Amino acid sequence: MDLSLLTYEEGDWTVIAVGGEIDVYTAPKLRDALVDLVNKGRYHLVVDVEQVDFLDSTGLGVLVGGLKRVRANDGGLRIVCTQERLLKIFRITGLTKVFAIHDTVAAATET
Amino acid sequence: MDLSLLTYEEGDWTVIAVGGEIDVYTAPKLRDALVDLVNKGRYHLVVDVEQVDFLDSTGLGVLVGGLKRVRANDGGLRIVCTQERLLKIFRITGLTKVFAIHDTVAAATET
Amino acid sequence: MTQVRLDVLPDAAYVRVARLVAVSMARLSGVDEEVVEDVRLAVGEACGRAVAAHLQHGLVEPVSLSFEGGRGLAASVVDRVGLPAARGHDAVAVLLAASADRPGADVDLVAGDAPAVLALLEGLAQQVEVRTGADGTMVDLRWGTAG
Amino acid sequence: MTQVRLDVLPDAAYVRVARLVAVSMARLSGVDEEVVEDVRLAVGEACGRAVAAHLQHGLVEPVSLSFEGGRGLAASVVDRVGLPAARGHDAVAVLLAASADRPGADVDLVAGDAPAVLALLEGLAQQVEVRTGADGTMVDLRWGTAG
Ligand SMILES: Nc1ncnc2c1ncn2[C@@H]1O[C@H](COP(=O)(O)OP(=O)(O)O)[C@@H](O)[C@H]1O
Ligand SMILES: Nc1ncnc2c1ncn2[C@@H]1O[C@H](COP(=O)(O)OP(=O)(O)O)[C@@H](O)[C@H]1O
Repeated sequence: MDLSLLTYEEGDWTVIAVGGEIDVYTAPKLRDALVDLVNKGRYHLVVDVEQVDFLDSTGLGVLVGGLKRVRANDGGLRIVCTQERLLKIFRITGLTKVFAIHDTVAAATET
Repeated sequence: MDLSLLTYEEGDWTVIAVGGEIDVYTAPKLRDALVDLVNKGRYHLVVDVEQVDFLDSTGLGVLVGGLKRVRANDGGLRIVCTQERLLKIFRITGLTKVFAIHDTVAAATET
Repeated sequence: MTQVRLDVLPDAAYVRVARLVAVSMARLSGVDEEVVEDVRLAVGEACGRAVAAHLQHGLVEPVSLSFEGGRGLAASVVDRVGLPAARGHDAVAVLLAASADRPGADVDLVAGDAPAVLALLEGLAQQVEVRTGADGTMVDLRWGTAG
Repeated sequence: MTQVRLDVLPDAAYVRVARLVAVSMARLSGVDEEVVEDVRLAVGEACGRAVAAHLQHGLVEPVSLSFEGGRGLAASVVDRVGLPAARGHDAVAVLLAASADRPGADVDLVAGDAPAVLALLEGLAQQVEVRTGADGTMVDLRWGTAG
Protein backbone atom coordinates (compact mmCIF):
# COMPACT_ATOMS: atom_id res chain seq x y z
CA MET A 1 0.00 0.00 0.00
CA ASP A 2 2.88 2.34 0.74
CA LEU A 3 5.99 3.58 -0.97
CA SER A 4 9.53 2.88 0.18
CA LEU A 5 12.50 4.99 -0.85
CA LEU A 6 16.17 4.13 -0.41
CA THR A 7 18.71 6.70 -1.57
CA TYR A 8 22.42 6.03 -2.05
CA GLU A 9 25.40 7.33 -4.01
CA GLU A 10 26.94 5.39 -6.86
CA GLY A 11 29.92 7.31 -8.29
CA ASP A 12 28.61 10.61 -9.63
CA TRP A 13 25.04 9.37 -9.51
CA THR A 14 22.44 9.38 -6.79
CA VAL A 15 20.27 6.29 -6.91
CA ILE A 16 16.72 6.31 -5.56
CA ALA A 17 15.49 2.73 -5.18
CA VAL A 18 11.70 2.82 -5.04
CA GLY A 19 9.47 0.04 -3.72
CA GLY A 20 5.70 -0.43 -3.49
CA GLU A 21 3.01 1.55 -5.29
CA ILE A 22 3.61 4.88 -7.01
CA ASP A 23 0.13 6.27 -7.36
CA VAL A 24 -1.87 9.39 -6.65
CA TYR A 25 -1.51 8.66 -2.95
CA THR A 26 2.23 8.12 -2.73
CA ALA A 27 3.56 10.11 -5.71
CA PRO A 28 3.94 13.30 -3.61
CA LYS A 29 6.43 11.48 -1.39
CA LEU A 30 8.56 10.56 -4.39
CA ARG A 31 8.27 14.08 -5.79
CA ASP A 32 9.41 15.55 -2.47
CA ALA A 33 12.41 13.22 -2.44
CA LEU A 34 13.39 14.24 -5.98
CA VAL A 35 12.94 17.95 -5.26
CA ASP A 36 15.03 17.54 -2.13
CA LEU A 37 17.89 15.95 -4.02
CA VAL A 38 17.84 18.65 -6.69
CA ASN A 39 17.83 21.32 -3.98
CA LYS A 40 20.93 19.65 -2.51
CA GLY A 41 22.65 19.93 -5.87
CA ARG A 42 22.23 16.34 -6.98
CA TYR A 43 21.47 16.61 -10.69
CA HIS A 44 22.43 13.10 -11.80
CA LEU A 45 19.68 10.82 -10.63
CA VAL A 46 18.85 7.17 -11.22
CA VAL A 47 15.35 6.03 -10.24
CA ASP A 48 15.34 2.27 -9.77
CA VAL A 49 11.75 1.00 -10.10
CA GLU A 50 12.54 -2.72 -10.03
CA GLN A 51 10.69 -3.11 -6.72
CA VAL A 52 7.68 -1.07 -7.80
CA ASP A 53 4.41 -3.04 -7.96
CA PHE A 54 2.21 -0.35 -9.41
CA LEU A 55 2.83 2.85 -11.34
CA ASP A 56 0.16 5.21 -12.64
CA SER A 57 0.13 8.48 -14.57
CA THR A 58 0.68 10.57 -11.44
CA GLY A 59 3.86 8.58 -10.83
CA LEU A 60 4.93 9.14 -14.43
CA GLY A 61 4.23 12.83 -13.96
CA VAL A 62 6.57 12.94 -10.96
CA LEU A 63 9.31 11.25 -12.97
CA VAL A 64 8.83 13.70 -15.85
CA GLY A 65 8.87 16.57 -13.35
CA GLY A 66 12.13 15.25 -11.88
CA LEU A 67 13.65 15.01 -15.32
CA LYS A 68 12.72 18.63 -16.07
CA ARG A 69 14.31 19.79 -12.81
CA VAL A 70 17.64 18.03 -13.32
CA ARG A 71 17.76 19.04 -17.00
CA ALA A 72 17.33 22.66 -15.97
CA ASN A 73 20.64 22.09 -14.16
CA ASP A 74 22.28 20.22 -17.05
CA GLY A 75 21.74 16.94 -15.25
CA GLY A 76 19.98 13.70 -16.12
CA LEU A 77 17.41 11.29 -14.73
CA ARG A 78 17.69 7.66 -15.74
CA ILE A 79 15.37 4.79 -14.99
CA VAL A 80 16.26 1.23 -14.04
CA CYS A 81 13.47 -1.10 -15.11
CA THR A 82 13.20 -4.61 -16.54
CA GLN A 83 9.60 -5.30 -15.47
CA GLU A 84 7.57 -5.84 -18.62
CA ARG A 85 4.44 -4.37 -17.01
CA LEU A 86 6.14 -1.08 -16.22
CA LEU A 87 7.98 -0.93 -19.54
CA LYS A 88 4.59 -1.27 -21.21
CA ILE A 89 3.40 1.82 -19.32
CA PHE A 90 6.47 3.83 -20.34
CA ARG A 91 5.93 2.68 -23.93
CA ILE A 92 2.20 3.49 -24.06
CA THR A 93 2.81 7.02 -22.78
CA GLY A 94 5.74 7.66 -25.12
CA LEU A 95 8.16 7.98 -22.21
CA THR A 96 10.60 5.35 -23.52
CA LYS A 97 11.68 8.16 -25.87
CA VAL A 98 11.99 10.63 -23.00
CA PHE A 99 13.86 8.56 -20.44
CA ALA A 100 16.98 6.47 -20.77
CA ILE A 101 15.84 3.13 -19.35
CA HIS A 102 18.49 0.66 -18.20
CA ASP A 103 18.47 -2.97 -17.07
CA THR A 104 20.65 -2.48 -14.00
CA VAL A 105 21.86 0.27 -11.70
CA ALA A 106 25.39 -0.58 -12.85
CA ALA A 107 24.45 0.08 -16.48
CA ALA A 108 22.58 3.27 -15.57
CA THR A 109 25.52 4.73 -13.65
CA GLU A 110 28.23 3.62 -16.08
CA THR A 111 29.06 6.93 -17.70
CA MET B 1 -9.40 -16.54 -3.14
CA ASP B 2 -9.98 -20.25 -3.38
CA LEU B 3 -10.35 -23.17 -1.07
CA SER B 4 -7.95 -26.11 -0.84
CA LEU B 5 -8.91 -29.46 0.66
CA LEU B 6 -6.54 -32.28 1.63
CA THR B 7 -8.11 -35.45 3.02
CA TYR B 8 -6.21 -38.21 4.79
CA GLU B 9 -6.77 -40.98 7.32
CA GLU B 10 -5.40 -40.83 10.85
CA GLY B 11 -6.32 -44.03 12.75
CA ASP B 12 -10.12 -44.21 12.91
CA TRP B 13 -10.44 -40.56 11.89
CA THR B 14 -10.61 -38.88 8.52
CA VAL B 15 -8.85 -35.54 8.54
CA ILE B 16 -9.86 -32.76 6.12
CA ALA B 17 -7.16 -30.08 6.09
CA VAL B 18 -8.72 -26.90 4.71
CA GLY B 19 -6.81 -23.92 3.33
CA GLY B 20 -7.83 -20.51 2.00
CA GLU B 21 -11.19 -18.81 2.39
CA ILE B 22 -14.36 -20.58 3.51
CA ASP B 23 -17.07 -18.18 2.45
CA VAL B 24 -20.30 -18.08 0.51
CA TYR B 25 -18.31 -18.78 -2.63
CA THR B 26 -16.29 -21.77 -1.53
CA ALA B 27 -18.42 -23.27 1.26
CA PRO B 28 -20.34 -25.53 -1.19
CA LYS B 29 -17.06 -27.24 -2.09
CA LEU B 30 -16.38 -28.04 1.58
CA ARG B 31 -19.97 -29.18 2.09
CA ASP B 32 -19.71 -31.52 -0.91
CA ALA B 33 -16.50 -32.98 0.49
CA LEU B 34 -18.13 -33.62 3.88
CA VAL B 35 -21.27 -35.12 2.33
CA ASP B 36 -19.06 -37.32 0.18
CA LEU B 37 -17.15 -38.66 3.17
CA VAL B 38 -20.36 -39.39 5.10
CA ASN B 39 -21.79 -41.18 2.06
CA LYS B 40 -18.64 -43.32 2.03
CA GLY B 41 -19.28 -44.28 5.65
CA ARG B 42 -16.71 -41.99 7.26
CA TYR B 43 -18.46 -40.74 10.40
CA HIS B 44 -15.41 -39.66 12.43
CA LEU B 45 -14.18 -36.45 10.90
CA VAL B 46 -11.57 -33.88 11.89
CA VAL B 47 -11.68 -30.54 10.08
CA ASP B 48 -8.31 -28.82 10.38
CA VAL B 49 -8.78 -25.08 9.79
CA GLU B 50 -5.24 -24.00 10.71
CA GLN B 51 -4.57 -22.87 7.13
CA VAL B 52 -7.90 -21.06 6.74
CA ASP B 53 -7.57 -17.29 6.23
CA PHE B 54 -11.23 -16.38 6.32
CA LEU B 55 -14.34 -18.07 7.68
CA ASP B 56 -17.84 -16.66 7.56
CA SER B 57 -21.29 -17.83 8.67
CA THR B 58 -21.84 -19.90 5.54
CA GLY B 59 -18.66 -21.80 6.40
CA LEU B 60 -19.88 -22.27 9.97
CA GLY B 61 -23.18 -23.53 8.56
CA VAL B 62 -21.35 -26.17 6.54
CA LEU B 63 -19.45 -27.33 9.62
CA VAL B 64 -22.69 -27.50 11.64
CA GLY B 65 -24.31 -29.41 8.77
CA GLY B 66 -21.41 -31.86 8.73
CA LEU B 67 -21.71 -32.36 12.47
CA LYS B 68 -25.43 -33.14 12.15
CA ARG B 69 -24.73 -35.69 9.42
CA VAL B 70 -22.06 -37.60 11.32
CA ARG B 71 -24.06 -37.45 14.57
CA ALA B 72 -27.00 -39.03 12.74
CA ASN B 73 -24.60 -41.94 12.26
CA ASP B 74 -23.27 -41.90 15.84
CA GLY B 75 -20.11 -40.23 14.64
CA GLY B 76 -18.32 -37.00 15.50
CA LEU B 77 -16.81 -33.93 13.86
CA ARG B 78 -13.91 -32.24 15.60
CA ILE B 79 -12.15 -29.01 14.72
CA VAL B 80 -8.43 -28.28 14.84
CA CYS B 81 -7.90 -24.56 15.39
CA THR B 82 -5.47 -22.37 17.32
CA GLN B 83 -5.97 -19.16 15.30
CA GLU B 84 -7.36 -16.55 17.67
CA ARG B 85 -9.36 -14.87 14.87
CA LEU B 86 -11.23 -18.06 14.04
CA LEU B 87 -11.70 -19.06 17.67
CA LYS B 88 -13.31 -15.67 18.19
CA ILE B 89 -15.82 -16.49 15.44
CA PHE B 90 -16.64 -19.87 16.99
CA ARG B 91 -17.04 -18.17 20.36
CA ILE B 92 -19.28 -15.35 19.11
CA THR B 93 -21.63 -17.79 17.41
CA GLY B 94 -21.75 -20.13 20.42
CA LEU B 95 -20.12 -22.93 18.44
CA THR B 96 -17.32 -23.50 20.97
CA LYS B 97 -20.05 -25.31 22.92
CA VAL B 98 -21.12 -27.33 19.89
CA PHE B 99 -17.75 -28.43 18.54
CA ALA B 100 -14.82 -30.07 20.27
CA ILE B 101 -11.96 -27.77 19.24
CA HIS B 102 -8.40 -29.10 19.53
CA ASP B 103 -4.95 -27.57 19.18
CA THR B 104 -3.49 -30.28 16.96
CA VAL B 105 -4.62 -33.08 14.68
CA ALA B 106 -2.84 -35.48 17.06
CA ALA B 107 -4.97 -34.25 19.99
CA ALA B 108 -8.16 -34.36 17.91
CA THR B 109 -7.61 -37.95 16.81
CA GLU B 110 -6.37 -39.27 20.15
CA THR B 111 -9.42 -41.22 21.28
CA MET C 1 -21.86 12.03 4.79
CA THR C 2 -21.48 8.93 2.64
CA GLN C 3 -18.08 8.95 0.97
CA VAL C 4 -18.35 5.72 -0.93
CA ARG C 5 -21.50 3.91 -1.97
CA LEU C 6 -21.62 0.45 -3.47
CA ASP C 7 -24.70 -1.05 -5.12
CA VAL C 8 -24.53 -4.74 -5.96
CA LEU C 9 -27.05 -6.98 -7.68
CA PRO C 10 -28.19 -9.78 -5.37
CA ASP C 11 -25.59 -12.41 -6.22
CA ALA C 12 -23.27 -14.20 -3.81
CA ALA C 13 -20.29 -13.23 -5.97
CA TYR C 14 -20.55 -9.56 -5.07
CA VAL C 15 -20.36 -10.17 -1.34
CA ARG C 16 -16.62 -10.47 -1.92
CA VAL C 17 -16.56 -7.08 -3.65
CA ALA C 18 -18.36 -5.58 -0.66
CA ARG C 19 -15.81 -7.10 1.73
CA LEU C 20 -12.93 -5.63 -0.28
CA VAL C 21 -14.45 -2.15 -0.30
CA ALA C 22 -15.08 -2.39 3.44
CA VAL C 23 -11.47 -3.37 4.09
CA SER C 24 -10.17 -0.61 1.84
CA MET C 25 -12.33 2.02 3.53
CA ALA C 26 -11.30 0.75 6.97
CA ARG C 27 -7.61 1.02 6.07
CA LEU C 28 -8.08 4.51 4.58
CA SER C 29 -9.80 5.48 7.84
CA GLY C 30 -6.85 4.31 9.92
CA VAL C 31 -8.72 1.46 11.58
CA ASP C 32 -6.30 -0.91 13.39
CA GLU C 33 -5.28 -3.89 11.29
CA GLU C 34 -6.74 -6.26 13.92
CA VAL C 35 -10.09 -4.47 13.72
CA VAL C 36 -9.94 -4.41 9.90
CA GLU C 37 -10.53 -8.16 10.03
CA ASP C 38 -13.68 -7.57 12.09
CA VAL C 39 -14.84 -5.03 9.49
CA ARG C 40 -14.18 -7.49 6.66
CA LEU C 41 -16.24 -10.23 8.26
CA ALA C 42 -19.06 -8.07 9.65
CA VAL C 43 -19.71 -6.16 6.42
CA GLY C 44 -19.56 -9.43 4.51
CA GLU C 45 -22.14 -10.95 6.87
CA ALA C 46 -24.45 -7.94 6.60
CA CYS C 47 -24.14 -7.91 2.80
CA GLY C 48 -24.63 -11.68 2.51
CA ARG C 49 -27.74 -11.42 4.67
CA ALA C 50 -29.16 -8.65 2.49
CA VAL C 51 -28.35 -10.50 -0.74
CA ALA C 52 -29.92 -13.69 0.64
CA ALA C 53 -33.06 -11.74 1.58
CA HIS C 54 -33.38 -10.36 -1.96
CA LEU C 55 -32.85 -13.79 -3.50
CA GLN C 56 -35.34 -15.37 -1.14
CA HIS C 57 -38.00 -12.82 -2.11
CA GLY C 58 -37.12 -12.72 -5.78
CA LEU C 59 -36.05 -9.08 -5.68
CA VAL C 60 -33.75 -8.18 -8.56
CA GLU C 61 -32.86 -4.69 -7.29
CA PRO C 62 -29.40 -4.06 -5.91
CA VAL C 63 -28.40 -4.17 -2.28
CA SER C 64 -26.75 -0.90 -1.17
CA LEU C 65 -23.75 -0.30 1.03
CA SER C 66 -22.63 3.14 2.21
CA PHE C 67 -19.32 3.88 3.86
CA GLU C 68 -18.15 6.85 5.81
CA GLY C 69 -14.62 7.05 7.12
CA GLY C 70 -12.73 9.54 9.16
CA ARG C 71 -11.52 8.53 12.59
CA GLY C 72 -13.09 5.10 12.35
CA LEU C 73 -15.62 3.68 9.94
CA ALA C 74 -19.39 3.58 9.56
CA ALA C 75 -20.87 1.03 7.17
CA SER C 76 -24.54 0.84 6.35
CA VAL C 77 -26.11 -2.09 4.49
CA VAL C 78 -29.61 -1.77 3.07
CA ASP C 79 -31.94 -4.34 1.54
CA ARG C 80 -35.42 -3.73 0.12
CA VAL C 81 -37.41 -6.59 1.58
CA GLY C 82 -40.42 -5.09 3.36
CA LEU C 83 -40.86 -6.11 7.01
CA PRO C 84 -42.81 -4.82 10.02
CA ALA C 85 -41.25 -1.55 11.22
CA ALA C 86 -38.99 -1.94 14.27
CA ARG C 87 -35.72 -0.71 15.77
CA GLY C 88 -32.98 -2.11 17.95
CA HIS C 89 -33.69 -5.42 19.67
CA ASP C 90 -37.21 -5.50 18.25
CA ALA C 91 -35.79 -5.18 14.74
CA VAL C 92 -33.42 -8.08 15.43
CA ALA C 93 -36.41 -10.12 16.58
CA VAL C 94 -38.22 -9.23 13.34
CA LEU C 95 -35.25 -10.40 11.27
CA LEU C 96 -35.00 -13.67 13.22
CA ALA C 97 -38.71 -14.31 12.80
CA ALA C 98 -38.55 -13.49 9.07
CA SER C 99 -35.72 -15.95 8.57
CA ALA C 100 -37.35 -18.75 10.55
CA ASP C 101 -39.15 -20.12 7.48
CA ARG C 102 -35.96 -20.06 5.42
CA PRO C 103 -34.60 -23.33 4.16
CA GLY C 104 -32.02 -24.85 6.50
CA ALA C 105 -28.29 -24.24 6.47
CA ASP C 106 -27.76 -27.38 4.43
CA VAL C 107 -29.15 -26.07 1.17
CA ASP C 108 -27.27 -23.61 -1.02
CA LEU C 109 -27.39 -20.33 0.82
CA VAL C 110 -25.76 -16.98 0.51
CA ALA C 111 -25.64 -16.35 4.24
CA GLY C 112 -25.34 -18.45 7.35
CA ASP C 113 -28.35 -18.91 9.60
CA ALA C 114 -29.80 -15.69 10.93
CA PRO C 115 -28.89 -16.19 14.62
CA ALA C 116 -25.26 -16.76 13.66
CA VAL C 117 -25.21 -13.73 11.34
CA LEU C 118 -26.73 -11.45 13.96
CA ALA C 119 -24.39 -12.79 16.65
CA LEU C 120 -21.43 -12.00 14.39
CA LEU C 121 -22.67 -8.48 13.71
CA GLU C 122 -23.11 -7.83 17.44
CA GLY C 123 -19.81 -9.48 18.26
CA LEU C 124 -17.65 -7.84 15.61
CA ALA C 125 -18.94 -4.27 15.27
CA GLN C 126 -18.34 -1.75 18.03
CA GLN C 127 -21.87 -0.48 17.50
CA VAL C 128 -24.75 -2.09 15.62
CA GLU C 129 -28.09 -0.58 14.80
CA VAL C 130 -30.79 -2.46 12.95
CA ARG C 131 -33.92 -0.86 11.55
CA THR C 132 -36.64 -2.79 9.72
CA GLY C 133 -39.52 -1.29 7.77
CA ALA C 134 -41.80 -1.51 4.77
CA ASP C 135 -38.96 -0.20 2.57
CA GLY C 136 -36.48 -2.76 3.78
CA THR C 137 -33.86 -3.30 6.46
CA MET C 138 -30.90 -1.12 7.36
CA VAL C 139 -27.97 -2.53 9.28
CA ASP C 140 -25.61 0.17 10.58
CA LEU C 141 -22.17 -0.94 11.74
CA ARG C 142 -19.66 1.34 13.43
CA TRP C 143 -16.07 1.17 14.54
CA GLY C 144 -14.09 3.95 16.15
CA THR C 145 -15.46 7.45 16.05
CA ALA C 146 -16.64 7.80 12.45
CA GLY C 147 -19.44 10.08 11.38
CA MET D 1 -26.86 -4.51 -17.10
CA THR D 2 -24.77 -2.93 -14.36
CA GLN D 3 -23.98 -5.52 -11.73
CA VAL D 4 -21.93 -3.37 -9.40
CA ARG D 5 -22.00 0.39 -9.11
CA LEU D 6 -19.57 2.44 -7.08
CA ASP D 7 -20.07 6.12 -6.26
CA VAL D 8 -17.11 7.92 -4.68
CA LEU D 9 -16.76 11.47 -3.48
CA PRO D 10 -14.07 13.34 -5.42
CA ASP D 11 -11.04 12.52 -3.27
CA ALA D 12 -7.80 10.91 -4.38
CA ALA D 13 -8.13 8.32 -1.61
CA TYR D 14 -11.08 6.61 -3.27
CA VAL D 15 -9.28 5.99 -6.53
CA ARG D 16 -7.71 3.05 -4.72
CA VAL D 17 -11.14 1.73 -3.77
CA ALA D 18 -12.18 1.97 -7.44
CA ARG D 19 -9.08 0.03 -8.50
CA LEU D 20 -9.83 -2.72 -6.00
CA VAL D 21 -13.42 -3.09 -7.16
CA ALA D 22 -12.27 -3.18 -10.78
CA VAL D 23 -9.77 -5.94 -10.01
CA SER D 24 -12.33 -7.90 -8.05
CA MET D 25 -14.91 -7.65 -10.84
CA ALA D 26 -12.29 -8.62 -13.43
CA ARG D 27 -11.33 -11.72 -11.45
CA LEU D 28 -14.98 -12.67 -10.92
CA SER D 29 -15.45 -12.33 -14.68
CA GLY D 30 -12.59 -14.70 -15.40
CA VAL D 31 -10.35 -12.07 -16.99
CA ASP D 32 -6.76 -13.36 -17.41
CA GLU D 33 -4.48 -12.39 -14.55
CA GLU D 34 -2.19 -10.52 -16.99
CA VAL D 35 -5.14 -8.48 -18.25
CA VAL D 36 -6.38 -7.89 -14.68
CA GLU D 37 -3.36 -5.61 -14.24
CA ASP D 38 -4.47 -3.61 -17.29
CA VAL D 39 -7.95 -3.32 -15.76
CA ARG D 40 -6.48 -2.15 -12.44
CA LEU D 41 -4.46 0.62 -14.05
CA ALA D 42 -6.98 1.72 -16.69
CA VAL D 43 -9.93 2.00 -14.28
CA GLY D 44 -7.67 3.82 -11.82
CA GLU D 45 -6.68 6.29 -14.54
CA ALA D 46 -10.26 6.88 -15.62
CA CYS D 47 -11.39 7.35 -12.03
CA GLY D 48 -8.45 9.62 -11.16
CA ARG D 49 -9.22 11.74 -14.23
CA ALA D 50 -12.89 12.07 -13.23
CA VAL D 51 -12.02 12.90 -9.60
CA ALA D 52 -9.47 15.49 -10.76
CA ALA D 53 -12.10 17.06 -13.03
CA HIS D 54 -14.55 17.37 -10.13
CA LEU D 55 -11.90 18.86 -7.84
CA GLN D 56 -10.77 21.30 -10.51
CA HIS D 57 -14.34 22.54 -10.99
CA GLY D 58 -15.26 22.46 -7.33
CA LEU D 59 -17.92 19.79 -7.82
CA VAL D 60 -18.71 17.96 -4.58
CA GLU D 61 -20.93 15.30 -6.16
CA PRO D 62 -19.63 11.75 -6.44
CA VAL D 63 -17.95 10.22 -9.45
CA SER D 64 -19.73 7.03 -10.59
CA LEU D 65 -18.32 3.73 -11.77
CA SER D 66 -20.44 0.90 -13.18
CA PHE D 67 -19.20 -2.62 -13.76
CA GLU D 68 -20.64 -5.41 -15.79
CA GLY D 69 -18.98 -8.78 -15.88
CA GLY D 70 -19.69 -12.00 -17.68
CA ARG D 71 -17.23 -13.24 -20.26
CA GLY D 72 -14.99 -10.22 -19.85
CA LEU D 73 -15.57 -6.90 -18.16
CA ALA D 74 -17.12 -3.54 -19.03
CA ALA D 75 -16.31 -0.58 -16.78
CA SER D 76 -17.90 2.82 -17.18
CA VAL D 77 -16.62 5.93 -15.38
CA VAL D 78 -18.76 9.04 -15.28
CA ASP D 79 -17.99 12.57 -14.10
CA ARG D 80 -20.38 15.53 -14.04
CA VAL D 81 -18.27 18.33 -15.46
CA GLY D 82 -20.16 19.84 -18.39
CA LEU D 83 -18.28 19.98 -21.71
CA PRO D 84 -19.18 20.42 -25.37
CA ALA D 85 -20.97 17.30 -26.64
CA ALA D 86 -18.75 14.96 -28.64
CA ARG D 87 -18.01 11.25 -29.21
CA GLY D 88 -14.99 9.17 -30.07
CA HIS D 89 -11.88 11.01 -31.22
CA ASP D 90 -13.69 14.34 -31.02
CA ALA D 91 -14.54 13.67 -27.40
CA VAL D 92 -10.88 12.87 -26.68
CA ALA D 93 -9.95 16.20 -28.30
CA VAL D 94 -12.51 17.96 -26.10
CA LEU D 95 -10.98 16.39 -22.98
CA LEU D 96 -7.46 17.34 -24.03
CA ALA D 97 -8.52 20.92 -24.72
CA ALA D 98 -10.38 21.11 -21.39
CA SER D 99 -7.29 19.96 -19.50
CA ALA D 100 -4.90 22.34 -21.31
CA ASP D 101 -5.46 25.11 -18.77
CA ARG D 102 -4.91 22.76 -15.84
CA PRO D 103 -1.99 23.39 -13.55
CA GLY D 104 1.11 21.42 -14.53
CA ALA D 105 2.04 17.94 -13.43
CA ASP D 106 4.25 19.40 -10.72
CA VAL D 107 1.51 20.62 -8.44
CA ASP D 108 -0.51 18.22 -6.35
CA LEU D 109 -2.79 16.47 -8.76
CA VAL D 110 -5.07 13.51 -8.64
CA ALA D 111 -4.32 12.38 -12.18
CA GLY D 112 -1.37 12.51 -14.54
CA ASP D 113 -1.47 14.85 -17.50
CA ALA D 114 -4.37 14.31 -19.86
CA PRO D 115 -2.38 13.02 -22.86
CA ALA D 116 -0.74 10.37 -20.68
CA VAL D 117 -4.06 9.36 -19.12
CA LEU D 118 -5.79 9.04 -22.49
CA ALA D 119 -2.83 7.15 -23.96
CA LEU D 120 -3.04 4.69 -21.05
CA LEU D 121 -6.79 4.19 -21.52
CA GLU D 122 -6.30 3.52 -25.25
CA GLY D 123 -3.29 1.33 -24.62
CA LEU D 124 -4.69 -0.77 -21.79
CA ALA D 125 -8.37 -1.31 -22.60
CA GLN D 126 -9.39 -3.58 -25.45
CA GLN D 127 -12.07 -1.04 -26.36
CA VAL D 128 -12.47 2.56 -25.24
CA GLU D 129 -15.37 4.86 -25.86
CA VAL D 130 -15.44 8.44 -24.65
CA ARG D 131 -18.51 10.64 -24.70
CA THR D 132 -18.57 14.25 -23.50
CA GLY D 133 -21.62 16.39 -22.94
CA ALA D 134 -23.32 19.04 -20.86
CA ASP D 135 -24.01 16.40 -18.16
CA GLY D 136 -20.42 15.28 -17.96
CA THR D 137 -18.06 12.75 -19.48
CA MET D 138 -18.44 9.00 -19.77
CA VAL D 139 -15.43 6.77 -20.32
CA ASP D 140 -16.37 3.21 -21.30
CA LEU D 141 -13.66 0.56 -21.04
CA ARG D 142 -14.06 -3.02 -22.23
CA TRP D 143 -12.10 -6.21 -22.04
CA GLY D 144 -13.17 -9.55 -23.46
CA THR D 145 -16.76 -10.04 -24.48
CA ALA D 146 -18.69 -8.48 -21.60
CA GLY D 147 -22.10 -6.94 -21.94
N1 LIG E 1 2.15 13.58 -15.84
C1 LIG E 1 2.64 12.96 -16.89
N2 LIG E 1 2.43 11.66 -17.02
C2 LIG E 1 2.88 11.01 -18.06
N3 LIG E 1 3.54 11.55 -19.06
C3 LIG E 1 3.76 12.85 -19.00
C4 LIG E 1 3.35 13.61 -17.91
N4 LIG E 1 3.75 14.88 -18.13
C5 LIG E 1 4.38 14.88 -19.31
N5 LIG E 1 4.36 13.65 -19.84
C6 LIG E 1 4.89 13.25 -21.12
O1 LIG E 1 6.28 13.42 -21.11
C7 LIG E 1 6.68 13.85 -22.38
C8 LIG E 1 7.48 15.10 -22.23
O2 LIG E 1 6.64 16.04 -21.57
P1 LIG E 1 7.13 17.48 -21.21
O3 LIG E 1 8.34 17.32 -20.34
O4 LIG E 1 5.95 18.21 -20.64
O5 LIG E 1 7.53 18.06 -22.63
P2 LIG E 1 8.63 19.16 -22.83
O6 LIG E 1 9.94 18.52 -22.41
O7 LIG E 1 8.52 19.45 -24.29
O8 LIG E 1 8.21 20.29 -21.94
C9 LIG E 1 5.43 14.03 -23.22
O9 LIG E 1 5.26 12.89 -24.04
C10 LIG E 1 4.33 14.12 -22.22
O10 LIG E 1 3.11 13.58 -22.70
N1 LIG F 1 -25.26 -21.71 9.49
C1 LIG F 1 -24.86 -21.62 10.75
N2 LIG F 1 -23.85 -20.80 11.04
C2 LIG F 1 -23.45 -20.65 12.27
N3 LIG F 1 -23.99 -21.29 13.32
C3 LIG F 1 -24.99 -22.10 13.08
C4 LIG F 1 -25.47 -22.35 11.80
N4 LIG F 1 -26.48 -23.24 11.88
C5 LIG F 1 -26.60 -23.51 13.16
N5 LIG F 1 -25.72 -22.83 13.90
C6 LIG F 1 -25.58 -22.81 15.35
O1 LIG F 1 -25.17 -24.08 15.76
C7 LIG F 1 -25.78 -24.39 17.00
C8 LIG F 1 -26.47 -25.70 16.86
O2 LIG F 1 -27.38 -25.54 15.81
P1 LIG F 1 -28.31 -26.73 15.38
O3 LIG F 1 -27.43 -27.87 15.03
O4 LIG F 1 -29.24 -26.21 14.34
O5 LIG F 1 -29.09 -27.05 16.72
P2 LIG F 1 -29.69 -28.47 17.04
O6 LIG F 1 -28.50 -29.37 17.19
O7 LIG F 1 -30.42 -28.22 18.32
O8 LIG F 1 -30.55 -28.81 15.85
C9 LIG F 1 -26.71 -23.24 17.33
O9 LIG F 1 -26.04 -22.39 18.24
C10 LIG F 1 -26.90 -22.54 16.02
O10 LIG F 1 -27.09 -21.13 16.17
